[in-house]
Amino acid sequence: MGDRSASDLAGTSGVNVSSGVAGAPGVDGAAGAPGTSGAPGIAGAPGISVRQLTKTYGRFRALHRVDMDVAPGSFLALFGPNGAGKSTLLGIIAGLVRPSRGQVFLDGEEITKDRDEDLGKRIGALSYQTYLYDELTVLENLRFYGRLFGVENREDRIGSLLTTVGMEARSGSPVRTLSRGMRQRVALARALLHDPDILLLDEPYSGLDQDAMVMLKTVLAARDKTVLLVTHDLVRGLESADRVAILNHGRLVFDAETSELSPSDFEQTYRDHVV
Amino acid sequence: MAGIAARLRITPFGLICLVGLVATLYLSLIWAPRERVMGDVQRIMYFHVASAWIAEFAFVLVGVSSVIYLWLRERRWDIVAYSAAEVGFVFCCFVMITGPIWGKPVWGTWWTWDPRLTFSMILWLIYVAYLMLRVYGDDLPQVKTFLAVLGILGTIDIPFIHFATLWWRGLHPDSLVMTEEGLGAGMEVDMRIALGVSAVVFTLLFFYLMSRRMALERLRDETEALRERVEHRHPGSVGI
Amino acid sequence: MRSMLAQSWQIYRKDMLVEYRTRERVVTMFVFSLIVVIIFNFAFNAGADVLQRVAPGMIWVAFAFAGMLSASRSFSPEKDRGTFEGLLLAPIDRGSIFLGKLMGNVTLIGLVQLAVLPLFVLFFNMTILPYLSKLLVIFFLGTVGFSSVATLFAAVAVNTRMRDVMLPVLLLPVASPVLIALVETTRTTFEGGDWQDMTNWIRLLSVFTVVFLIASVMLFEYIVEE
Amino acid sequence: MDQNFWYLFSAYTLIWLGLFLYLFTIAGREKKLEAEIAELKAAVKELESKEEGRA
Repeated sequence: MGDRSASDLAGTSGVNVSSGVAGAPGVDGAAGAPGTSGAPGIAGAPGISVRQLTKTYGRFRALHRVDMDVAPGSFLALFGPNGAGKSTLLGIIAGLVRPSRGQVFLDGEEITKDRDEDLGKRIGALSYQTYLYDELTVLENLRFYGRLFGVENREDRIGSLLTTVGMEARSGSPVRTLSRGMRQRVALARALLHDPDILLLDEPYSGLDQDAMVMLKTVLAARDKTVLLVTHDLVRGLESADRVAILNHGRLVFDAETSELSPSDFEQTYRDHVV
Repeated sequence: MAGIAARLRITPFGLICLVGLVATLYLSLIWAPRERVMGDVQRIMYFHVASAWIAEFAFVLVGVSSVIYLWLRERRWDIVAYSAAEVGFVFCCFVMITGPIWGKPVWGTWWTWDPRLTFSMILWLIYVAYLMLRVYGDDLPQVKTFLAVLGILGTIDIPFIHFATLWWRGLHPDSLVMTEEGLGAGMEVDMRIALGVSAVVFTLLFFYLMSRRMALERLRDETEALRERVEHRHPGSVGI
Repeated sequence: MRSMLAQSWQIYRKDMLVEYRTRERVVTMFVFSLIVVIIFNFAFNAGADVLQRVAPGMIWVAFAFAGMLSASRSFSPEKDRGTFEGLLLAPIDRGSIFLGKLMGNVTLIGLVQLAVLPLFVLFFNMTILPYLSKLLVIFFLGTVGFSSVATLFAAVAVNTRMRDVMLPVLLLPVASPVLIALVETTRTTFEGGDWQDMTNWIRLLSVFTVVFLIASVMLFEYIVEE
Repeated sequence: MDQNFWYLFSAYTLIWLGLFLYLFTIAGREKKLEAEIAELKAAVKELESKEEGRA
């Protein structure tokens, strides 16, 4: 697998070109700058374009020249073995990790140059980490994050989200006393609190009980957000996503529409690409 | 001599420094006049003060290159900072060694909390912190940023340490203090010339050692890049 | 600037609420400073005059270590439980995270000082009331200056393997001018000195505090991003 | 020769010794790295020729 693979894939698979996000990118970032408008019809959710993204940690290369486009309002599932660079990619998009080289664009605007404070308003993150404070109650946690994220009509928003995730009865309980599944539900409410138009999900299923899983699916089914999902769970990832990509050793080695794939063969496809 | 030079891989620039060092040796040990009060021991000054100058200068260089590194994020500025810190640390050690050796016959004791010695000791501790963070933070992705921050704060700190140590002792005039004025005022012209030459030669020497140290760091980068290439073709051996 | 203060206030409030629930930092800091003062008392088993001379140094050693404890604990639980990432994701100036943490540290150290100083006066048989206003200014300036550096380096040290060792190694040399200034001004105050007797030191303390506060707020952003 | 001579002597000797010791370690580290680089370069070459053979 040579250096060309990633850009070749993005170019030849021809996905999502219609969305106003440029398809085949140039090798250098400037030439490959994507289009500037979001797709019409999808309420405000931005497209994400990744160009030649590289991140090295000392001698370890977490990402190597990754090119990727996620159309506005679409759902991309990202697979790959441990250490493939999935979480690093999410971290860069979320503004937590500074890339060594390359760029990320949201609706054609580069977000990797200088940290834009407002980026946080557009991104909701849910991972196996709940980001909740054990000592505080559910309500206190959500209020704190609500203030930090500048959520308007905070109390109403928190109340309706707690109902959605079925936690209104426990809103006064300290997070410490909640089960893992309950915490993950609160974490889901926390991630949606500021109504982000991009959702970054890093192994969100871990610890979610059956009910919460259904809730997460309902949220995702609304299709008003651009979603990036990182998971080891091939079946679950495949059934909800529009597109799948596989990262291996920091390179994008596979990228296709879900409709082009047969779920039964995908496990074999995955094995072929990560070995 | 030539054999040693070859073994140590001393370049022409290095040889110039070596010649300069020998000249300094002559100037400070033989040519410069004998100090009246302290006697021959005072000749330690020519190397001691020159080392102290380099130790301070090197840390300012660490600070400046750290600022540039945070700004441009180019590895070469991190290399400059690292090399300056290591070489500066060596000179700071010289200061810490020769200080007490000079102090013993003059003050009758190895160590007094004289402002210059105290200053050097705090600077030495900051160098130690910097190098410790280099070594023990090696596995951290952000260690270069941390080091740059430490380098900048350390450099900003230098004037504060200077005044703090100076005034601290100033409140206790009973101890034998060797002030800047005392040193400079009592110095004859020949002494000043010897000290000036010594400072220039040490500066040259510092840059020579810096260049060697930087080349070494670049070699290390090259090794790691190659190792990465070799291992990348055996994907199994790469891991976080 | 105003929004930055408002954001740091949110973080400060959250930290104080957590601390109010657990009280783990204040209690450990208080016990720790108390033990240091008592142990020093044993170590200098000497007459009252000697004790009074070493007292300022003693008390600042105790508070410096309590301060390191506070600074270190203001980051380590967030880091270990993954909540720090939650703060970094927020649409706020990251300097305000630093300011919030700093305000928390100054508050907690201040509380411990308020609790320990009376005991200290009691143990060492010193008079403090006539100097109270001066001590207040000195303690506040010094605690803010020391905590700025401590908070910044705690954010660095919390990432390293040897975080407990790394913090004092990084912090104490850089903070030594503040510590020297604090010991000297405290001593001068206890000896009945006036402001004029310590103009230089107060100036050093103020300039250090302002310079390192600004530098720390600016540099914090670099420290927290990977 | 008063006793002070030995202070002077040891100060200068220590500096010279330290300087050469430092140079010595640098040269040593350099040599080690150069050997490693040569080794790695050979490994890269070998891998490349293998790959060409496959293609």
